[in-house]
Amino acid sequence: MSNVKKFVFVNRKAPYGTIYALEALEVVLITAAFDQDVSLVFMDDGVYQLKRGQQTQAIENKNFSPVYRALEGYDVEKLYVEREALAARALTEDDLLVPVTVLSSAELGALIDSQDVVLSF
Amino acid sequence: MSNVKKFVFVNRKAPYGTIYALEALEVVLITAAFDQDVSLVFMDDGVYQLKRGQQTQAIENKNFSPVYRALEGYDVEKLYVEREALAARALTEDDLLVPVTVLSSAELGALIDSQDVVLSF
Amino acid sequence: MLHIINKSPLERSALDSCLRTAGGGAILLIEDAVYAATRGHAAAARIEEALARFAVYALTPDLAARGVADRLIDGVTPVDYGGFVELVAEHPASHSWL
Amino acid sequence: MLHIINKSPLERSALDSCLRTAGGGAILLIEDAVYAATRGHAAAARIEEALARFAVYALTPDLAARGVADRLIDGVTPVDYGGFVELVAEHPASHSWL
Amino acid sequence: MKFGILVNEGPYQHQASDTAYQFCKAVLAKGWQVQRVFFYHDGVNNATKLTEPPQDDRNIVQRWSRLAEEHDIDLVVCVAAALRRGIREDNLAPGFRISGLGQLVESGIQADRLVVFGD
Amino acid sequence: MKFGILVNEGPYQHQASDTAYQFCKAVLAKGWQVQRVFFYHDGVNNATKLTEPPQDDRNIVQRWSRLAEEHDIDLVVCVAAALRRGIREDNLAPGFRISGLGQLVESGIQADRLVVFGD
Repeated sequence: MSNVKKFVFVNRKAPYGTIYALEALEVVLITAAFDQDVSLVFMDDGVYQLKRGQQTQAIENKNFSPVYRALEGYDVEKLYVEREALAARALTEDDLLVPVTVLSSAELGALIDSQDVVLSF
Repeated sequence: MSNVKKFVFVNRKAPYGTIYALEALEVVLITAAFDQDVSLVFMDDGVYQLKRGQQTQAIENKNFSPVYRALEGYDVEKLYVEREALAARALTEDDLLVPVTVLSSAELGALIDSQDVVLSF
Repeated sequence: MLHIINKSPLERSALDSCLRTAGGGAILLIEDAVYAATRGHAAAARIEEALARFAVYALTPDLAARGVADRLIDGVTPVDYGGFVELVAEHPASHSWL
Repeated sequence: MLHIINKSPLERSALDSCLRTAGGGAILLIEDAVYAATRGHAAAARIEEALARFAVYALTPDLAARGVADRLIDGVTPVDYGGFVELVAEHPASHSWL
Repeated sequence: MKFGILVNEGPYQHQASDTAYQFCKAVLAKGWQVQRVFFYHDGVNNATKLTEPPQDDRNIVQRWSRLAEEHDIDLVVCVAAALRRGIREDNLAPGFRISGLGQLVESGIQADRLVVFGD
Repeated sequence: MKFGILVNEGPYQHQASDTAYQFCKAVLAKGWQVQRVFFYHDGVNNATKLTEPPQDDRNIVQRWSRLAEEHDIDLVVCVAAALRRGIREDNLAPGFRISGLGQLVESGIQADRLVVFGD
């Protein structure tokens, strides 16, 4: 197990305005394939990545939000969402595509502190 | 004179962190060469473009701040700086490389409103 | 003047800079800026205040992509790309607050 | 944890997000973030408060490029690229707040 | 009515090029004219013919090329910005041409409206 | 001590690639090791051999190539991000190689520290 590290992916950007959310997911999947300990954090505008009901036909972009639902199949099950970020955007857990653990900003900070590798896009 | 339009360049970004300030200057020079009516607005972090004493050796980037001093030679003489932006950054006119007209946010807004073409980078 | 904002109001200062500077005209929210016009959002109050001075529009394709088309605050007019083009045509100039 | 911030505090939310979330450790200001640590800047008070919880550093080459090396607020330690590398080495992990 | 368009960011990384493209299509759908699309800053990266996006994603470069072909639209890449970023005649996609910043200023003068898309 | 580096933005538009380069030089100056530099997102644009910046400006791509040659540093460009943006073997500068995202994860596992540079 000496080759297992704790990777946390900190998602702070909205989807579609930039590609970071999509390309971050690609790294998450590969990291899981390497049997690493993977956590995802969604804070700031990153919580919008998990918003239900994304319909991208009119912007002619690919709707990649179903990939978050598929993460479980890759054993990526630790998804943490910032309570303050949801509140500032009038979102609740019911608005999200997938089950998540909601944490306070301070709890999220402590969680990130406990990781070996922090990737933020 | 029907081919003379009023172009305003709205500079809101700091130098060096991104290339926008430098490449905006290149457009300013060409627009002046086309004998258009050119104004430059510096607001938000854009006021830092005019800060005296930029020393770029250690980041190994080109110090392009002398170009602002050369603008007068291209008949680019209308430089407007936002008073509120200077204040928020503890800057005064003495900190700037070139003589400018300092305007309030509202005055700047009115000035931009009076232009034909607004280019913001 | 048509003010075009494409940045999230909680990530960047573009919307605030526009509201601080511009006296009036129209504001069109596109891309990540559309979140500003959603009910209950921390920036929604700024948009509601702005409605006194500006006509405010939001781009429907961007609202839909982000799953928030059903949350547009009252007073903000949804437009599609055709409406975007018309807004540009109706105003003598546009200012993209990048 | 070493928190690396590279965004202007008046343009982007990165510094505020870091300060809201992180309990302690070190903060290194680089690129456009160095303005936050200049005397009298609207964000300087936030940095001064942060000094109670964090060791705060600012990258000298970026301060010099921007002409503000002589304005660094008290309590913030200037470092060069070598110092940047040492900070990364001294902390078990780094978090770039992009 | 004639519209000039300025695109300041490359494909995929930011939505700017997508939005500019949809805007151009909507201009044409109204029977109006796209006088020119000028690519500046990283926007020049929209002009490389070497992109190969995943099958299930849009092909941004090809979309611009097709729009240019079908509607005879002038797609101009800034030479200085292009040299800095490795865009040359060799790797230029169909419908794009490389020229100077004067072409952008000309758009500002000749078009009825100039609209900027960027980050 | 071994450092892995991740670069998420292209040359010139953002300072990220410059800062990452200076960081690598400082690592080497201390006698430490740069285990790998991984280029992702628009960072892949650092790998094009076709850039030709103005004479009085730095040549970011060549600097990376030279660093790789002089210090035997592994410069890896993400294949998926590269295809999306038109970076291929044809236009790859010396010292760079194209490979998968697994190389980034490997950096995270094998390097003592992974440092991210972006926008």
